[in-house]
Amino acid sequence: MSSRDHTELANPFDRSSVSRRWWLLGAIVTIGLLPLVFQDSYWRTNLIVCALNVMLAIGLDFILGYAGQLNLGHSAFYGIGAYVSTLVITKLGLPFWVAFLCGIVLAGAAGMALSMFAVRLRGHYLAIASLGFAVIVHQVLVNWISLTQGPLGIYGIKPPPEIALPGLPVISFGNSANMFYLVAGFALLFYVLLDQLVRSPIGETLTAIREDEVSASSLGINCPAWKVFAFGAGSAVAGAAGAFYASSVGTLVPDAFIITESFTILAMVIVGGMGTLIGPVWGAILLTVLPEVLRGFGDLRLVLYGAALTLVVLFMPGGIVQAAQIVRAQFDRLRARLEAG
Amino acid sequence: MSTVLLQQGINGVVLGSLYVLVALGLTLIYGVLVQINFAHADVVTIGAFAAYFFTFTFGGNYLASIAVALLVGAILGWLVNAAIFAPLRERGSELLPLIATIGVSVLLQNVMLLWFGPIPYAFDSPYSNQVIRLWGGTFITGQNLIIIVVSTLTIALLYAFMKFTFMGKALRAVAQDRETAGLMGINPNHLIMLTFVIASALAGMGGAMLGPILVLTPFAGTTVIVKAFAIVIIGGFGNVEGTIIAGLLVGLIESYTTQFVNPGLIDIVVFTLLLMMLAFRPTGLIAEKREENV
Amino acid sequence: MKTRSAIFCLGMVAILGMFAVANPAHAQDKLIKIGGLFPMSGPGAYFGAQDKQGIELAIEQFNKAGVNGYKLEVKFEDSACSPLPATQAAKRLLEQYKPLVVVGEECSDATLAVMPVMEQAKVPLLNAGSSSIKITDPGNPWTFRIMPNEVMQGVDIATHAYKRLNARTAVLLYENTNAGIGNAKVFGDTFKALGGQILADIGFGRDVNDFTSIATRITGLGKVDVIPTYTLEGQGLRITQALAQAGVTKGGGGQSIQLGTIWLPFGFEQKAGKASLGYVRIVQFDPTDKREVVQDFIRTFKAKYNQDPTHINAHAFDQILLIADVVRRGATDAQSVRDIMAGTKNFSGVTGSVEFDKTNQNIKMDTIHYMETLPDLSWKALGWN
Amino acid sequence: MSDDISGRVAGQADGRRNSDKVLFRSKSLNKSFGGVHAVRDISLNIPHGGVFAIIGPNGAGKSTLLNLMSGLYQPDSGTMSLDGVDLVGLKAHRRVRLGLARTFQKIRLFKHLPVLDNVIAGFHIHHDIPAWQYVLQGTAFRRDYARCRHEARKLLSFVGLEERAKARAGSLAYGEQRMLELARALATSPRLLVVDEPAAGLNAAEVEKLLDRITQLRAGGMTVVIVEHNMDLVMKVADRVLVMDYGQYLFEGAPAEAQVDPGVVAAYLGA
Repeated sequence: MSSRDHTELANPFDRSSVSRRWWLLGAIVTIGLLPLVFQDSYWRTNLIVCALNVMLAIGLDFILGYAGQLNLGHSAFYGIGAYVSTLVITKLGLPFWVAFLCGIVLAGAAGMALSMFAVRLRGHYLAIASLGFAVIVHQVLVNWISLTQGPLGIYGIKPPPEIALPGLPVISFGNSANMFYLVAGFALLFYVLLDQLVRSPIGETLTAIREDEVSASSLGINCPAWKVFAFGAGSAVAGAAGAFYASSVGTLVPDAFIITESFTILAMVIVGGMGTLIGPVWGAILLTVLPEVLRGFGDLRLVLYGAALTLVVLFMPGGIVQAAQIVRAQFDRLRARLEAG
Repeated sequence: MSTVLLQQGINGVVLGSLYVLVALGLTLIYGVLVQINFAHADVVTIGAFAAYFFTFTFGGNYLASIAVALLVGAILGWLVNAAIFAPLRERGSELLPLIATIGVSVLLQNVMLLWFGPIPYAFDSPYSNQVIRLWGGTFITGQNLIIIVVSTLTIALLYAFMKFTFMGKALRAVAQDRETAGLMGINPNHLIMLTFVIASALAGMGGAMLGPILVLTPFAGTTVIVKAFAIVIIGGFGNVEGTIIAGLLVGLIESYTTQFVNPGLIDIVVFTLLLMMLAFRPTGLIAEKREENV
Repeated sequence: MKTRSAIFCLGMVAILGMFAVANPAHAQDKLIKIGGLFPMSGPGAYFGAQDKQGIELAIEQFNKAGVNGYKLEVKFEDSACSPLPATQAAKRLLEQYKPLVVVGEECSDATLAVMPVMEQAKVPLLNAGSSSIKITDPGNPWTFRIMPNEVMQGVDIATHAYKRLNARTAVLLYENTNAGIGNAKVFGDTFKALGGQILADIGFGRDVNDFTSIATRITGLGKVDVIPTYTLEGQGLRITQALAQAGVTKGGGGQSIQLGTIWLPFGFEQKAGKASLGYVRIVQFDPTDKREVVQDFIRTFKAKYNQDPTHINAHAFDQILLIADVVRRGATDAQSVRDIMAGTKNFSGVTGSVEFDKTNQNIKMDTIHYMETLPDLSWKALGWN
Repeated sequence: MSDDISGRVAGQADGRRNSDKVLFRSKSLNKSFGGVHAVRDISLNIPHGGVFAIIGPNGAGKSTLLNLMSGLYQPDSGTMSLDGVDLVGLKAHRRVRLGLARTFQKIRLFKHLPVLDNVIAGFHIHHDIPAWQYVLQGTAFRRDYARCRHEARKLLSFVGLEERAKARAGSLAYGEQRMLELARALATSPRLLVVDEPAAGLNAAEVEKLLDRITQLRAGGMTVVIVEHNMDLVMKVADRVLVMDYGQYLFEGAPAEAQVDPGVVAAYLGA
């Protein structure tokens, strides 16, 4: 470890704004091509789930990796987004996009409320408080049957309404490719938004809070307010994911948002590389696709999953990003040696 | 009605004693290491399975199986510390060990699922269906009586150990201030290992006694652990007395919630209490004043 | 640090390498491919493990001789008892394995989520484990259910409780799941309509461990005639014991009778012991049934697995039995499996006979057998249907 | 006793005959922890400009006083004001906006962040661009971004760390970390800079360098408060000293007078 401390810090994904534009273009092209490569509805569903998980992971990373808030209850905001957006449509009869907004706003508000409530708490206290919050949200979804249908579930939730632009063919989201474009488009939008934020002084402020709150406040940083902001932003993104979950899966039951779901999201952030935004994206993709590919292993699947999570923490705590750094360093060294000799 | 209320009190105390056994381990670990161990739940489960196989496959005595589970728990504690916490300690992160133990927990649960299968084991001790009549029409089962007696004894022993032995005092010293342990001439790594072994032994033993009460599947421990976390917080992280009181409190809340509201709402009640506690008294039931040194 | 990362990389390579061998190709002639959607991981694996046993036994038997010149083949996917994993598993099965028919899921949520996927792919789904009424009401032309739904069971048992057991007061005990809530509600509604009284409505989560408090609460409710209980084996066992210990049920010297539908397996009474005395419940698999198909099943099951079959094993077995019957009657592709299955009449399986109505719900009530537990823990057939 | 002290302090302030010259003013500050009365009835007036030293033996309550000033603790009783603005009840981060900055006795850097980023974090209160610029990152944002980095590098070169801008702060040598903390505090552009035991753990050359920078800051018109238990150190730079012992006022005046004050001498010899 110590040998690395003296080296200059370099993030392989930290690029100038010009090359960031190329990366963005690459991401858009990739998103555009993916449903064409994966034609069957099974893989397209996986793509949508990937996009949902990317949203969840970057939202959690913003809270956890940047603001340093140990949030073990991310599934709660996911669930709030899903249920609020669905109930606003079914109970109030409002259009999807209004409901979508409500889902985001309420999930964000819940995140802010939890954060305000727990503003004095740090570290493990917050971890358990957020865990408790997730248990409460899940139990309310289970028990408030008159509103949420509880475990009886809500079925037949419709995909977002068709978009009919003049002069263009009607875009229907019953089509899995279009649904993927929608969800992935939003995932990309949220990614770019959060990325801009973390590259702005807000990112510096949040990392300062993560590193040392007392120091941060000695620099004029209003730590409680920024923590509330980070929590709100991260959970609002989870709320958006929840709204898309409901409209793409079509079925809602409270058990989709149990606390183990929080752990899964957490694993994505860690495996990808906490404290970088791109890491959790890769972590989400890997941990969504991996279990599907591992289906051939049957019962061994979750054993491998658990083992992988433990091993990553033990041997590669920076996750995929750290692995990429090491590979890059090795590559550079090799190239230097070749050029020299 | 008064019989019912009294009976619910007894039920609550039984449940609370069990929670205390599980939560005490978490508190001890937290006190010394300031780390959360999610795999604690699986030590409970494995303890229960160890007791089950000892009594049913090998025909052992149930009371002896409690000791076996204690041993199994102790070994597991040693393993978890050696494999996870010790290597991660240098990094000084709050989060990494926590996540590693979540990984270990998923791993253990699914290995157990492979070995033991998902069908619940019917683990009845010879005392499970023994009903002992008490005053005023109340009763307690033999198993529950064992739980109360063994828990009380264990807690008393632990207390005596912490108060009167050198190692125990050193443990408390480390819990309060890690630097002083070094002054006492004790290798803090040994102390941490000891803590893990004691904590996990408690969990294993808890498992052996929970087995005949729980629905024994590879996921049995997880049903208790989240509540154990709540208890640890309500009692004040790292505070042994607080944990005991909080454990009993949660047990009583459960039985009276069942009586007057609905068992489906237990989690909501317990965790709302937890959040209230954190908001208004974040140091737990028994406050410890700590001055931040800057 | 360097060696550690090398080990890690090696491990990753090994895992990736294993994928390559994990998915062998399936290509054989004259094969009826059956997809199996069952929870194989998590707590729901309780069902999946037993379903797998019954299905594999049936397939092994049919493949000795073949059916109409076809061999049966099954591929299982873990649907995890949850909507999203279930739809993913279903899609994966449909895309990659291309079955003619799919059997499963157990949990109603998962089944309901899978149904539209199956309909879109035009592949029939045969269910034997989900009791929610929504599965066949309004119904879906591609989904069949061979067990009675929650309404059929609930109305039937509530009526019998009122009329034959002269029960006037009841306490509902159920797990807070789709099936638990649904079943309890049907019982409650029917019982109240008949003039009975529900004294308490107690739902609990699957993580509740201590039922003594629930039993204690019931002791304070006065005279309780029946206690319909909807929960799985694990919690069911603890409830029955707790009720007896608190002196509520006959097993503990009380007056109340526990009622149950098909949730509990055969052998439950042996595990619960004396506490289960007087328990009246519906069994869909009656091992004392003298029909040859039942006795053959029990014998071969014991021979293969060295244990007694449960109703879940039996239901799973019946699903394959019915599919084989449909193939025998000439089905060769998904459409013909669906059409021929819909016309099933007088099919006789281990759990009873099958005839589908317009919503593809089995309307035969001979799958419902009422049993009472005697002091020697054996069953007495009540012959109510 | 307490009347006597406050009278004397007030008298001295009056002696300057211009209360506007007082930047920081406190009256009868008290703070206890449990049974320990860490700060007892401290009144002090820190004039504009110059170096003001608070000295005293270990455990004299200097750090607690400093924490009261910076807002980490709130006083049990008493008043405080910075340039006429009441500080009591004001949170630490609000006081920074009034122009109060501090360093820590036990170094509290953002250890895992690069050196430059540590300083940049200090510009938190000086980003004068509208919020939407953070997302869209237009010209104003880029100008602000460049300005912060430019100024941060200037501050790093002021403390002699420009070469280490990209290193992890935790990897710096101890003395360098102290200097970095100073640079970070300076990034907030304080009017009143409070440095807590800046020389602790530094070698002679580093102390020399530190004192030189403080002298430069004073020359630039900044008011600097040094909290220090080493009396010899502050003699060179301080214009005025307050000596505390057991949480109480012991002496206030010129450094040279303090050295010969019998009470001060006794306290130091006794300690």
